[in-house]
Amino acid sequence: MQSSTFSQWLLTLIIFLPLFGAIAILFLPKDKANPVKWLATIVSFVVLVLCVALFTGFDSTATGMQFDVSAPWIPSIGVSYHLGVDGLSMPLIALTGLLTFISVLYSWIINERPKEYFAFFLLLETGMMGTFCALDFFLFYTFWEISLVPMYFLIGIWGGPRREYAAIKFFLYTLVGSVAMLLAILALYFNYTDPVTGKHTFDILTLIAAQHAKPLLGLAATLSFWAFYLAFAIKVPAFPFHTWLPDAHVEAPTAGSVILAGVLLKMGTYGLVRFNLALFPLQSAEFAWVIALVGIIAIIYGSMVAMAQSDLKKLVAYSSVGHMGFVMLGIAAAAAPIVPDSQATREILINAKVTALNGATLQMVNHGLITGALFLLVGVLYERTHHRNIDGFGGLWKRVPVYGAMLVYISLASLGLPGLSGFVGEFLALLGSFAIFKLGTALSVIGIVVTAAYFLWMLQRILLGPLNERYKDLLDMNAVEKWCLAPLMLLIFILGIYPAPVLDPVNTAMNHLVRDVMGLF
Amino acid sequence: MNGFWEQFTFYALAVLVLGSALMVVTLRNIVHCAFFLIMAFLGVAGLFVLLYAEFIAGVQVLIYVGAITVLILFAIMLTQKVLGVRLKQNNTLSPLGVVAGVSFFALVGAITFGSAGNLFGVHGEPTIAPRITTIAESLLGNGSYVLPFEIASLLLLVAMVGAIVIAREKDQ
Amino acid sequence: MITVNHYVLLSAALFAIGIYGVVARRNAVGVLMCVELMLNAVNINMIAFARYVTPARVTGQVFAVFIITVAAAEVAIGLALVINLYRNMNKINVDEVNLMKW
Amino acid sequence: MSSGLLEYAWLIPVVPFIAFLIIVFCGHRLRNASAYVAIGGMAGAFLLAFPCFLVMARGAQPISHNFHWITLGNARIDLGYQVDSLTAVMLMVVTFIGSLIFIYSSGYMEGDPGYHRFFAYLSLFACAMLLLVLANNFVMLYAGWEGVGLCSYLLIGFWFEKPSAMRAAKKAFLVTRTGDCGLALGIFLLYSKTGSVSFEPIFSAAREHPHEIVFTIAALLIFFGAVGKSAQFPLHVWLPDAMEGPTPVSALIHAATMVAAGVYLVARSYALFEAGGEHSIALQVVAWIGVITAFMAATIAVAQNDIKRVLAYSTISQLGFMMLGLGVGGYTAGVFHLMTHAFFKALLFLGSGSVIHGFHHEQDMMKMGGLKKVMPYTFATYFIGYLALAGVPPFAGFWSKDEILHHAMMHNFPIFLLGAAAAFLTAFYMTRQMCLVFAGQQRDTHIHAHESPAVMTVPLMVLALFSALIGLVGATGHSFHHFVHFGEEAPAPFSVPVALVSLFVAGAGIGLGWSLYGKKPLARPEDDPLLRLGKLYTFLENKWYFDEVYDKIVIQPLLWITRTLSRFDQKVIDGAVNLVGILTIIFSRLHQLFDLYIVDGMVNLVGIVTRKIGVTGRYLQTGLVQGYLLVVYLGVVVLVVWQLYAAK
Repeated sequence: MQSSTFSQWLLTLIIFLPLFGAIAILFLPKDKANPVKWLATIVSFVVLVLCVALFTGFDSTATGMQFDVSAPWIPSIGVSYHLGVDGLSMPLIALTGLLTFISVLYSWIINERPKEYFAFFLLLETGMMGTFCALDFFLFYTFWEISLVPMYFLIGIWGGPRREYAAIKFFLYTLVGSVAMLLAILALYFNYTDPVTGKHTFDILTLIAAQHAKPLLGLAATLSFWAFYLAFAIKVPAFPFHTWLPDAHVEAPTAGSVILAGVLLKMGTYGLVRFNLALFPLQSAEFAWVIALVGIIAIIYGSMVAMAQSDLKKLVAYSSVGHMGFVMLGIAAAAAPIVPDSQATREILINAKVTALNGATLQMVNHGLITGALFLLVGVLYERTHHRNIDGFGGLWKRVPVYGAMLVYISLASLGLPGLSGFVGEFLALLGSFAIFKLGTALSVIGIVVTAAYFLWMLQRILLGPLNERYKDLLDMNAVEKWCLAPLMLLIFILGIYPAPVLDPVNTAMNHLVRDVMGLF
Repeated sequence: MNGFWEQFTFYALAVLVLGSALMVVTLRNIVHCAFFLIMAFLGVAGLFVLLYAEFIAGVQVLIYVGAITVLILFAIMLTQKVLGVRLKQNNTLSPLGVVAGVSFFALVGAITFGSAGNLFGVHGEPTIAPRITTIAESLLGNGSYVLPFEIASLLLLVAMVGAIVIAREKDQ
Repeated sequence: MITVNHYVLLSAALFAIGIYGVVARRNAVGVLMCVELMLNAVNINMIAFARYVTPARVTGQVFAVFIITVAAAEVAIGLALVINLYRNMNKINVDEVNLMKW
Repeated sequence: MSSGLLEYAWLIPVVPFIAFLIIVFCGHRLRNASAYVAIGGMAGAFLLAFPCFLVMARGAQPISHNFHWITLGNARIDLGYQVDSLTAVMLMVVTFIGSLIFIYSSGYMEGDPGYHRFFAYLSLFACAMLLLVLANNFVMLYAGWEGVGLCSYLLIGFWFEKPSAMRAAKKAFLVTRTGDCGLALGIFLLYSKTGSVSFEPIFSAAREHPHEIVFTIAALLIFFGAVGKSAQFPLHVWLPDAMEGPTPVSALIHAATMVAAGVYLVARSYALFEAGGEHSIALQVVAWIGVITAFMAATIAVAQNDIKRVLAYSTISQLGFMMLGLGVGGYTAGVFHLMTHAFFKALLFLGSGSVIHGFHHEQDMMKMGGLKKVMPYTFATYFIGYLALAGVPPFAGFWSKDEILHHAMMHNFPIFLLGAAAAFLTAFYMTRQMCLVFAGQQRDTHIHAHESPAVMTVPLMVLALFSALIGLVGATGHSFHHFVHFGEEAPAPFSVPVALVSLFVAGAGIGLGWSLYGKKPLARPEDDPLLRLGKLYTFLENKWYFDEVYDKIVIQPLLWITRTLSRFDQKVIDGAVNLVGILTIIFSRLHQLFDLYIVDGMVNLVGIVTRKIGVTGRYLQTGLVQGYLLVVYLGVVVLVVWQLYAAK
């Protein structure tokens, strides 16, 4: 059991330790890379340990926020320093800690301006952690934007040939959504007045409760809903706002891609669940079909487009679009209005909604693990061959068996093979969604087949067939690379077999959300 | 003094004053101008005598003729290097100067004659002849101009010092 | 009979000539001389009014004394300036001293 | 033996999995010893499964054990395993045949550089297959289902340097996965109806509400999955290509076990199929698909010259028979055929593997001939397998096929006719194969054939023994039927007229085959009497042009769509984004111009006017003091005049 002081400070530590690490890095000498790398590795490892402490100290049966901290910050405008985690954010925080540590470890190969690189990386971690922990809109928005800036520089400085274009596209695109969200936050802010003090507040929990007691109405509510949706849909990225993703991924450095795909995309879906569903259940129900449609299109469209890619990173990027489509579909199913009929009772349908959300959340975590690992593998290959053209390889498995086995393993996880974690999330999301959207879910199954097709085709062109003579001296994975991937692979396997450790808290939170928060409307 | 002589003296002095003044403003040689200026001052002093202001006339002669003109002559000498004798002494504004002078005269004339010879309601010649003691009393007596007088003396002192400072050669 | 009007007109004429001189002369010393003429014109007026308007109190004469004093001071300063000007710029024609021209 | 043994049934898949892990992590050090690990794992599984089978055979109650997996909403999702008679049969088939094939493989794969990799895959396959069989819920079944698909993919593509092998592997995985999606949708549908994924609640719900259309739809969706996995029409195209894999793989996965999983699935979910009654749409569909598959594959098998391809199509055909049996209400018959077929088809495949091995990896039957003398053991065992498949009593195939035909006749006469035709063709093409391979003289004399080592022939003999005798289990006393049908009494399966008919068609097929190929063995490939069929032969040889049609209507359009969508994504969607960007830039340029010329212009205008005024007005600053004086004078004059005249 954690002492109370420790649990009070845990989230603050998780968020700000990387920030202090980043500041400390700035004071290190510029010409020596190793102290910087050691410091970044140690800091991110400590954060990872803290995340594990959070994970183990989390009570997965309790609803509501845990480890919460609340202190007034700018009381005159109702801003408070309010942090807390529930079953939705806790797994994502743990994922962030893990992926950041692995990315930092992998980034030891970075030798160009390492000081700035690692400082940005740790700053990025602060932003991501804060986004998931914040329970105050002001705080949330601050962290949301903080996470944007280091990523912009990571892509823009350490990226590929078209890095400026990609970085600016990434930044502006996200910013457009953020601004829309800011307006919606202000709408909520001014809609609520504390009956006692007569003040407005940015506190998220208070605002959610207020939306229940005295909701925004009419056009204002619809517009706010869409504003939130826009911000998060761009981040996810949901069709048709997804085109920044392939560019950003292709240009980003490997570790940047890992974090981008593994964590930043989750901020979008996290927001959809946390804010759109909880704050606007009526609007969510009204427009659930739109979200579902977007999800289904993303699944089919993303996988179809991925199939046509010849750049390995683009392929993985578009596969992300497809995989996040499952998350969108799950969220849509949870949002949708339910009509009990003779075919299905209300209880089954509500359970199905929770199932869909569970699947969506699990899919977020799994996608983070799997796609993170995939990007690492792509990076490993790129590091050795300096190109990513799928057709330019061939028969590598014979030459690099460990790499081949890992790529096959991760690809299979990504295409949803049972026993590996990708399957559980996808399966649960579809299982729940099917009860709500029968035809749509049935259609999205096409995406599963196509996903399998392009992954197998990719494997075939890279690993199988006769060995391309250019790569007869290709080196297999070195120790660092193996140890970067090993924890991911292990987790993929464990969560594939027994997802309960992650799913239990998620289920508690989602059950609470669907029954107690959305159900009140 | 009877009327004829008075009139004769007045007109003679007027011609002297105005003629000399015209010479002052028109001659090219600045030294000649200075001498004509002396003539004009003397004429004005004569007019003062005609107006029973002997004290002032004396002052006029002493200060204007004796001091100021000498001062001017010194200045002319000091700046002699650039005093070409045949230099053009009028600038481009001289026509405007003529206009200004004539218009002033016309204006004053118009006022004077417009009042039908009754300017300030003065009629005839006063009978009292002022005495020098009256001036002394006005200047230095009780309820008089003692303060302005003292200030004027101070002004002179200041002007003298100032002139010395301004005209002094800077020692570098 | 000589009335005050005669003196006024005479002084006006002298003043007018002074105006012309002040405006038209190039030589700075000349300008000063014309200023003296104008002051004399004023003095004539002063004395004439003292004679015709306030013969008992001779206020005009008192003022004439002040004017003469001031004129002396003015000339002293003016000539000092002219000499300074000459020394610094080697010229005393006022239309040539045009540092303040646009 | 107590039924307590059943409690340890969950260990059965675990043992091969442990073997898999050992080989994966230590395989490069174990080298050839990895075969022993794998065989040990499989044999261990067999040793665990065998008592279970015996216990069940003695009439023990089926058991089912659950453990809490996850909670969804307020509903617990439990996973678990069950052992009932159907499971017990499948366990026996898988572990027993599996063990034999593992042993056989250790000889067949001798010297292959991927030796330990091969056994790792095989062990993983065994684990997945056993998981599939033991599952008491759809989630685990699906996991095993996909798992065997994966292993099939890996094993078909085992020689991945061969482009044809890797293409075949990919094809197999994708085609079966298409079917799997149907299964997944079926599971989703059942969950949305019952809120559960376990067999028991779902099946009892189906029994309680037999006329709900949901169950029929679910049954059809699940059947679609079975169609993919069991290579039924129209998703059968992957199985013949799968013969690119090593022959033991073909025997184990693509003949005996994995492809039978579809049949097992239909048998397992029979409650759903039955929900609409004995003539339910679902069962009709199953029967028709089965018989079409059986007939079509049989016709194709006739015209193949590759020894393994003949067997592959034969497998498809026999799987069709099983489906047919299930579809016409012959539940027991279908499962029975599954079991017998597993034995004799494994035997035939291993036999063909022995032939190929001895014939230096040449698979063209037209080059063979007269191998009877060189490979006596192979020939003898192969011959038993042949008789069993052709349906000659008392060998295994006769009994099960006869039962199926019997059910078909009672049920639906057109189906019976097609089935009988397929049986006739089966006998014919098998005779053709026997004669081409073993009779006459070797046609390609460059190859020096030899008999295979004992490690390969011994499993053949064991299998031959079972192929010969296992049919009798069903023939005598109906104990098998009683056993697999959950204790319910099946209708009497044996009738003399049907037996005569099936005997007759088998005899006719064999006779035709003998007269064409046996009496006078072919001397040259060009003498094949089938060539006289002309266009029909070409049609059959090209497998009814299925691959070409799929290529035209599925693959090429799909590729076209993906390319088009990709271009669409790049040009239209990304184009739109970039267009917005460009428009914004243009707009901002316009703004800039506006700002520069209008807004800033105003400011500058004020400046310019001021400056102009100044420029103009500075000419007043002549520097001529007298000019200023004049102005002062002018002002004085104006004031005076104003004072005198205007201000009065």
